[in-house]
Amino acid sequence: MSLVNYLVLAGILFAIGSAAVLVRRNSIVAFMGVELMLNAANLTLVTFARMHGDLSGQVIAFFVMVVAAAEVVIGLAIIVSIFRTRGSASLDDASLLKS
Amino acid sequence: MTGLTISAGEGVLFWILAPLMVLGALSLLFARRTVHIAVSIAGVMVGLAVMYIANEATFLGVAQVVVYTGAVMMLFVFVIMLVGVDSTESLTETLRGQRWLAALSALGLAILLGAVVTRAVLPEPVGLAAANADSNPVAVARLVFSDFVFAFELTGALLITAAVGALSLTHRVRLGIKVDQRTLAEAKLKRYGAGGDATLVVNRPGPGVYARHNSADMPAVDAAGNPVEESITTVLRVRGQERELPSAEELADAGHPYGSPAVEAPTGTQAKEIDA
Amino acid sequence: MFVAPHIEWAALTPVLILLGAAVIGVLVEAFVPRASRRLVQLALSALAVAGALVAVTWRWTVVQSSGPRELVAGALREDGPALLAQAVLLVLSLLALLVIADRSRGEDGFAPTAAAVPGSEYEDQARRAGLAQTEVFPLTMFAVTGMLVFPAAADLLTMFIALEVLSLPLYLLAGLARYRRLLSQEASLKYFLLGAFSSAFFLMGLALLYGYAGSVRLDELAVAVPAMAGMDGLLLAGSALVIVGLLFKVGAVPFHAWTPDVYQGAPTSVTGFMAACTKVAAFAALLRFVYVVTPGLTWDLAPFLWTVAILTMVVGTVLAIVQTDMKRTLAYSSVAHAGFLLLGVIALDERGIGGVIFYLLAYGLATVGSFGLVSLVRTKDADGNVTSEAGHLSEWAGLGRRSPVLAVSFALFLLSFAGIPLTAGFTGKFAVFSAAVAGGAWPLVVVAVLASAAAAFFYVRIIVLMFFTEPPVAEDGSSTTVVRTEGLTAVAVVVCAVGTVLLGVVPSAILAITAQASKFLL
Amino acid sequence: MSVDLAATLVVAIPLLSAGVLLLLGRRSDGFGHWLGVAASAASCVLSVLLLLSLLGSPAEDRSVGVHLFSWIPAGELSVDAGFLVDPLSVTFLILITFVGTLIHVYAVAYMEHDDDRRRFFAYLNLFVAAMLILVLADSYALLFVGWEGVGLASYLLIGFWNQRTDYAVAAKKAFVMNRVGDMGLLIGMGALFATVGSVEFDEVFAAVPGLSEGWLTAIGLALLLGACGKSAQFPLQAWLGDAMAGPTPVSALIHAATMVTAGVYLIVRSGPIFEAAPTAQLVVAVVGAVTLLFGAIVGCAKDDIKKALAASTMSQIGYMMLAAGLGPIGYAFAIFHLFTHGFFKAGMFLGAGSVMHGMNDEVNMRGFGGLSRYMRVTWITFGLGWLAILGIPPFSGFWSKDKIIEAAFVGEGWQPWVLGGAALIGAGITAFYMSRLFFMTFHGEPRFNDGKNDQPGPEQHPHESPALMTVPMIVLALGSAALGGVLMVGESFFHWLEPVTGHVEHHEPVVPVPVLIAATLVLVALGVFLAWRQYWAARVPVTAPAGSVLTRAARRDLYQDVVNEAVFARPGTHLVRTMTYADTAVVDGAVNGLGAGAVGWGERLRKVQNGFVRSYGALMAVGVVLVLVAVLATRI
Repeated sequence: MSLVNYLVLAGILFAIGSAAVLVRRNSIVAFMGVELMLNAANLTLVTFARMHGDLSGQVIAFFVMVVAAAEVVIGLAIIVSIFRTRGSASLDDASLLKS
Repeated sequence: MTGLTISAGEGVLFWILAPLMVLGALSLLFARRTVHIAVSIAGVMVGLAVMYIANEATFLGVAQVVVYTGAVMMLFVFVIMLVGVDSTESLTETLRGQRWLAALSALGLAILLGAVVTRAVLPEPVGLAAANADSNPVAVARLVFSDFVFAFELTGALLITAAVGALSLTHRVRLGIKVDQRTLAEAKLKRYGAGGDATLVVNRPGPGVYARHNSADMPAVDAAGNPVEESITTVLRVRGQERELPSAEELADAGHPYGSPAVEAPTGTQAKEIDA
Repeated sequence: MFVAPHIEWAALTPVLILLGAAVIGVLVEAFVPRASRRLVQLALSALAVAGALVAVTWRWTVVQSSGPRELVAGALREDGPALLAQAVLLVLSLLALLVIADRSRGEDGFAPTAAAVPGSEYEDQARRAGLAQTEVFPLTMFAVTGMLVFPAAADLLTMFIALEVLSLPLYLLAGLARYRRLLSQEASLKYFLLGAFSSAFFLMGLALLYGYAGSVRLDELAVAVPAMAGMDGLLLAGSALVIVGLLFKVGAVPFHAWTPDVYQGAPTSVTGFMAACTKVAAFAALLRFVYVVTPGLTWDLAPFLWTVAILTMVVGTVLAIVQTDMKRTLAYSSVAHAGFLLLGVIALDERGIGGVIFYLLAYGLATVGSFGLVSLVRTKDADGNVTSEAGHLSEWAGLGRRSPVLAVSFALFLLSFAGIPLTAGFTGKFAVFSAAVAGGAWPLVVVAVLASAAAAFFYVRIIVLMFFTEPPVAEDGSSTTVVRTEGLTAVAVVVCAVGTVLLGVVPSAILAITAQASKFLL
Repeated sequence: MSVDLAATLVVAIPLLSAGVLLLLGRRSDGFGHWLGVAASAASCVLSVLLLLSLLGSPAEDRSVGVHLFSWIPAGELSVDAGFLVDPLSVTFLILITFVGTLIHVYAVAYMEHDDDRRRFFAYLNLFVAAMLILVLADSYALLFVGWEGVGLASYLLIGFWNQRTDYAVAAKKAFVMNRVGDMGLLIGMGALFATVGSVEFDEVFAAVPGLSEGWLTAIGLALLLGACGKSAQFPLQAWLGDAMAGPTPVSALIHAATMVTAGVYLIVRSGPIFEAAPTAQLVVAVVGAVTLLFGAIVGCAKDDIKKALAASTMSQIGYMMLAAGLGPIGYAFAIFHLFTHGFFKAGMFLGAGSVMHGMNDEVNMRGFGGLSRYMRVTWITFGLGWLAILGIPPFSGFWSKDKIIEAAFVGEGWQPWVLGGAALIGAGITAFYMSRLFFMTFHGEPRFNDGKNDQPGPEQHPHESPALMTVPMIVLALGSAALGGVLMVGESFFHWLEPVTGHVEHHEPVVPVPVLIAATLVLVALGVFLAWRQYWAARVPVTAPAGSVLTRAARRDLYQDVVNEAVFARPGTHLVRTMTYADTAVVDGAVNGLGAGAVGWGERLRKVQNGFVRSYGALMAVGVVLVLVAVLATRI
């Protein structure tokens, strides 16, 4: 068992999160994918903090949580307001703007 | 510098948790029901919290449970309820090549990130025993309020923005006078007095009431045997989830008069008389 | 034991003023009666931005005399490029704020209340009741705060948080357009989702860099760059991801896809604000990261940065040519400009810093001015009701004869975009391109010159349209009209136009200042 | 008055006037045109003062630098704005302001019935100011400012009557083609920056000996591309004909006398670069030769009087280019021809405008004929211009064109024969098409309905133009007649230019000079004779609508025409057709192709912008993966 395992896990979670943004039409699910990506970055930070014996990684991860929480509020508010207008939270329905 | 020994227990913990977490994360790609996904992700978050604690980040582990599982994921679930809890999503892809691109980029990312960390000659882990001497929360707090105090203050702006934003997108000011029960009742009577229909005065019917159709998605039946659309809540109607009332003929043929679906159900109800 | 950090309050004044104004603005929403809210908010915001500008100027003189330094335990840097970018940012914000606050025919450009479902009766009521979404002002102030911190951020965490502080209000503001609510909300959703996506990449880059150096402070990263053997994969991947996050904000190809959609859907005044100001902030941060952390990586990052710069210039130009919507055309033109600006970043030449900042000022003035004008050109239906903006290019035909002043100033901004001499755009291109040549990036300069020559085509097409084409006759009797403003937009446009000309004819004073700022504190 | 002040004012006055006229708007409608004239005249007076002050100083001091301000201080690559007052620039000053002022006066009457006359004068003033900046600039950067300025003004003026779409299209075509040329100039400037580190004339020329020939050739060709765009030289010539859509005074000022000659100015000014790059220099000469034949042949085919004159301008500038490409021996001749051409061609354009004025804006020469009876002054002044361009001694054109033909025959190997031959044949064709133009317009039977004959169409009442129009024409005609001879007295003009063009020993052409002169005159006479036979002695067919009935006599004429055509015209027609084809298919095709290519790529790229945010996400994600691969390629 090595700390690298955590890092690889984080990489896998990050990739899965990014794929979710690309394949899921439901904006809420896509957004959860983004959240997963942020969490993967947090895991990386925490692991590196332990590796370097330096707590700032943990502190950064903590701030990321705060940022993510604020982002979630805004994001869900936007999704809800769009849902109220269109009756749908599908990303593919929001495709009026194009060239 | 003291090295770090990683206990065998931690290894076991990792190998149990990690596959579960990946599985949970994969629900993002393959599960159909949004609620299932949300719950799976909440599970992944808990898994992460455990890993944080294993990584000597006690404070963060607790914060993870509180912030993510407790607040963020609940907010997600709340919104999912709002937009339709049981809506399922068709997983057929409409954009040509999108799946391939997604698979390609996800695999690419995973391989590249994995390669970067495995190929790197990482330094010998130090561990946080020294840094956490005064307990992890205290040590983290010292850093937050010294080196990172500016970032800390700045997140305040973020939270205010979030609050203002959510409020302005969702909060409606009341325009005009407040309508209470009394004014409603008086208005109804007034309309009745002005020659309106008597049905204006009484309450509107609720949704279907009997037997197997006593659910919120079945419209009520009026005296003439027609469905009363307004009896179903707006939410269900908007989502298109109300059920169609079977026609009177169908029911009668099947020996199913209105409101009594089963043959063995008591007969002789009002509905039967109407039929006759 | 805990040692309370030393906080340089004086140096923080610009940020504090804006943050304070934003917070007070939120309180104003709560306590000031609706009738006077807008006026109070406008006065508060304008004063705050102006005050911050004064404060930045003061700090500039201080830094000139006592030299650059770090603030608040190394979270921020107070140095020439940061202060200069902040000054440019505040000037542009002030102008953009005037456009945002402007009301034509008694309406501002924002939905009466964002919570109303578009087309609902409630929305009608709100419109009749004269509601106004005055939260726009504190949100703008928060965005400006984030932008102000962004160029000065000396560690990646502060940079990340500043990025979010500037982005979140913009996600919201993008969804508040008064007309075409559906498009506006869609713009908001797209901007938000892609923005969050890109900040996840930025964060992963941050984490990798942390893993590399054990710190996210730019100066410690810079020190660690040559030292660590065996871990340069982390360093390179981390730097690339951080740069990708910043490139998203500046709208560089292939991270540009949000730009046209969001520019088109967002309220026009907000588009002007974010096109001009976000670019300043993001480029300033990009400059700091590239110039401070990556000089030792030139060889490894060059193929990536060169490709992105070329793609950005070419794709921006080519796609601008085929657009039919005014805001989209300007959006792609902004993509192309991001490409030109990247030249100054890639140059890794001291003059590049000053050049880029000058270019940003020139571009920002023309951008705020032109979007201000776009917000005034409206569609009028057969019954004479003035509604949304006239987006389609054909609707701009013949405008030169009906509103010569508007058309001439718009043409001036277009000429500046095109880089015609005696406009600010030319001087900016000159400064950036010559820095790139000096930095050895002359093949890029050749591409840039070709791209800007081709770009002139669509700018000229709009000028031809305005001056030499008959206005179209629509079947449904609709037509294009220019609405009168309260005057705020007019003030902003005039300032932008005068600035554009002055920076083209006598740019030496400003160039001298930007040249002084061409050094980052390490 | 000091040179500094005079040089500054000479530019500032028209610029200010343009600004005042544009800012005051309709309020200045009443006096705007006279303000424009006054500004131009003031510039002219100042130019004469500058000329006198230079003449008053010894020849070696006749180059004065005027520092204006530090324009773009960008470290080592700083650019200052400054003027260079020397014989070359002052020659241009005189040409621009003098001819310009006359044309301003003419335009007062010509544009009288236009509601936007004030705006027209504002643009004219703007043009004059920009053109003066172009010739006065002491660096390529400031020259470029003027260069773009004249482009803009020309563009505004071509599209002045913007009510008509085709005019607007013409304006756009001119701008885009010029833009291609400008790109050349920009690249040349960039190369100078990269190699010399400066774009100021004196520093560049001082650094020339230290540069490799490869760089110099590249720079020279880039500058030539710029010159071709501005001067309508092959292969960027297509816009000039279309530019005739603008009001006639514009054609006279911009598309005959001044702006289109800016390319020649650029080449002559950059002489030191071209002398060190013989290949580039040869290309200049070849471009000139090709264009002079091209323009002349096209001129034979045009029925639109202004387009025929435009083709002729193209051809004459070809002569100048050819001369400029011959090196120091040709510079002075190029400028000399440019100067005389400015007078006689402007005069002829004004004459064409006068004809149009009297003929309800008709431009088709097949609808003219016999106008000499109705407009005496126009006929005589145009005739003088005609004689000048033909190169009949002692009119201006003889002195200048003859010198170029002689110089073209100087040299070794194939060059003198090819270049000189082109110049010689060009003179013959010029005589043919200019005579054709002259005869078709002023001689023969009237081919319009004058109320007495049976020609179809509305009745025309040709009449002489007002004095405001005829006086400038008379002045220019005097110039056409005498200027060349006067300036040739003691070769004073060449001595005057010597500080810039350098003193050149006389070279003997491969054919003796008297033979050349004789050959030229014989060819010219032949050209005139052919034109006379076809367009004066014979009846010129009116290109009437298809199916019109021709009389017996006309049929006989037609028969003659067929013969004429078989012997002379058919090969010519084929050539013309080929040229026209090359013009439309190849050049336009290339320009359009470039545009279409961009549009095509745009359409393809556009598909990526399909509105689906997930596609944008995919673009980003794939981008990130590629970036990581590129960055890590060497490490993993």
